[in-house]
Amino acid sequence: MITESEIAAFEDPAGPEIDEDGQLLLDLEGYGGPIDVLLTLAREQKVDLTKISILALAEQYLAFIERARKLKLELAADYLVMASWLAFLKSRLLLPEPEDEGEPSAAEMADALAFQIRRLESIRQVGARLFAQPQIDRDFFRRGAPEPIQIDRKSVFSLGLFDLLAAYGQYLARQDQKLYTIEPFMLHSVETAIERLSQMIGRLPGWTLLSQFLPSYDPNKVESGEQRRLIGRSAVAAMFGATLELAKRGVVNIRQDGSFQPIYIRSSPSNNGPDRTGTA
Amino acid sequence: MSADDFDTIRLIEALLFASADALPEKELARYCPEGVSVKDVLKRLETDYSGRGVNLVERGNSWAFRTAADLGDRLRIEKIQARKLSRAAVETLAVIAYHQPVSRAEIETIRGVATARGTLDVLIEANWIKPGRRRETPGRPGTWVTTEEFLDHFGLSGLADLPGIDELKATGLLDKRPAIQTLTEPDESADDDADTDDQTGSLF
Amino acid sequence: MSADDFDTIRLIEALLFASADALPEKELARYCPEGVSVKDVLKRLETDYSGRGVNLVERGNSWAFRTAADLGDRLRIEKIQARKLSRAAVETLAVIAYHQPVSRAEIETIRGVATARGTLDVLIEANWIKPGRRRETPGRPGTWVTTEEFLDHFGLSGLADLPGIDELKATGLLDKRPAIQTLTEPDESADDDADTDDQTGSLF
Repeated sequence: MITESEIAAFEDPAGPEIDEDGQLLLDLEGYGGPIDVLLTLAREQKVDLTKISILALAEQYLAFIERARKLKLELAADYLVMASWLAFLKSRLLLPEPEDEGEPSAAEMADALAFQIRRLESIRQVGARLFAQPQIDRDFFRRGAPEPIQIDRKSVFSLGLFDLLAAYGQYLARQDQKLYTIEPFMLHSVETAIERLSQMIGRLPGWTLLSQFLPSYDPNKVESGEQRRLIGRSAVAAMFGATLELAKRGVVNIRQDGSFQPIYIRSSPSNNGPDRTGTA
Repeated sequence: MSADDFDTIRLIEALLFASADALPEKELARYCPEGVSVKDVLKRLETDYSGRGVNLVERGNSWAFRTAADLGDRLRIEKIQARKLSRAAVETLAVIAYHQPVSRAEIETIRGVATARGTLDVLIEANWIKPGRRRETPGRPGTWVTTEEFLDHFGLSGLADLPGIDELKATGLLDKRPAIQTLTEPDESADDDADTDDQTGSLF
Repeated sequence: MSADDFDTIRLIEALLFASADALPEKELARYCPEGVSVKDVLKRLETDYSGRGVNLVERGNSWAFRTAADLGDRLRIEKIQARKLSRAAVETLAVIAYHQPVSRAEIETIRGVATARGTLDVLIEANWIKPGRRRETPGRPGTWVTTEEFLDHFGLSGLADLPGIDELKATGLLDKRPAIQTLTEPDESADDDADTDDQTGSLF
């Protein structure tokens, strides 16, 4: 059988610990999940693991989670799921069993949990026993001076499965990166707006709404609503920029009758600059 | 024992002695002439070397000469400092060794925790585990099994030689299904391949 | 021969077996307890192994086990050079393994780089790939598939045992990317492929 010292040697020094008050130390990093916490608590019951009191265990676990919450420790979802499951199990264990044969009874659920804990415990123990076995290159040895003999091995290439899988993994990872290219977006520029405005302005008499100069929307080009909105906004911004630029050059006059009111422009009657500019 | 037989014994002895790695029985069989059984040759060598400082040992279906384990402490030979494995890696290796073939979902059911990235990596890199057959169940999940290097590393002649495996079998703890199923249904899979449900993620 | 003597014989036998070099007699003498002569131990071992497939030989006051010289031819001693495969060859093999049957042109499309002369040759030489069926498409291109030896070498019982993409991710093998990738920087990992950016057609 396995000895306590073997278990202790196997267990990481950073593993679960019990403090002097018999309370589980709240070092969550040290635990390998909620079943591990339960196993540690069950060991504390100092009974044969086949005789664990699941009810007592559920209460201890819930108290453990409560303390963690009070200390505002961040608990992984697993721990909280186990807590609510145990709370549910506890209430069912305390209440008389309803006569429903469809699903497992509370006692069966408790047994299942006890089995789960014992199974993990058994894995812990055999893991320790495995590493207590004599190990190669430490306790026993292979031939130190192997002689170069060809034993009809078909390949002499040194390539392990790990290398092969890693190569494919790297290739796939590279493929992933290629998917992250950003496509150029169709947006209007001030330059094209200036060109458009310059061409149109001479042909229109008097004050004209700025929005009339906006390029019409081409339904063949654009797919999503989001893109359409962005393109619309870029067209307005570009046209406004173009208007200011042409006003500066004295080509157009701008008029706005108040904040947030429509903006009008017209071809400048003279090249002496605008006769009236609105607030922008 | 004919002279012919002894000649084959010498040849196989030399082959095994020359190699640092275990050699598959079927590879060695190719050196046996018609009428000589490789099993007999290996049995004979095993007996010849039993009790000596060097023993012939079985590793799965492969064979190798290794120094006797009881001499370990007294051999002043450069020993390789084994890399310390994390608790999670030791536990995962134990689950794979004792429950194999085992899917990742089953490993997680047994350990009650998701397998952290890199845990399996470490075991693959150590050459201790490899992919086994896929399950012929929905989703065709892949499984993990241990390698011959694993047996050689821990000085095991086969999986039946795993310490404590008989006790686990006897107490029903080798059942890798979610716990709630183990209560109500007989374990038809025994310790072999199973058609366990791989959509776990529930606690049991 | 006392039990003590035999214990020393076993110890020295194990040392000679596990040592990478021939061991000087005076070093071996240090393992002999009071009253046991190293010469006697070595003589005894020499006798035990005489006529066997492995012999204890003396080389200028040093001792070592060597396979019997008369078996030399039959052990077909050749210098085995463990050759390392190039990155391109490993990746090509992985692509063939996962995408087979796959034509050369398809391999190039998948890897995004021309297959260098010799890359496939190396894989054929290793006996890991072989020609598959021709495609019934224009040009009837030949395809490549993996061999039985490929499965054998990697310890797989079938192609279906190769871990899937999700499983590779789970083991962490896919997680080789740097944590932050700057959008504007060229893809540095693709140092050996050049003409892969043609799918980003500009709109203007």
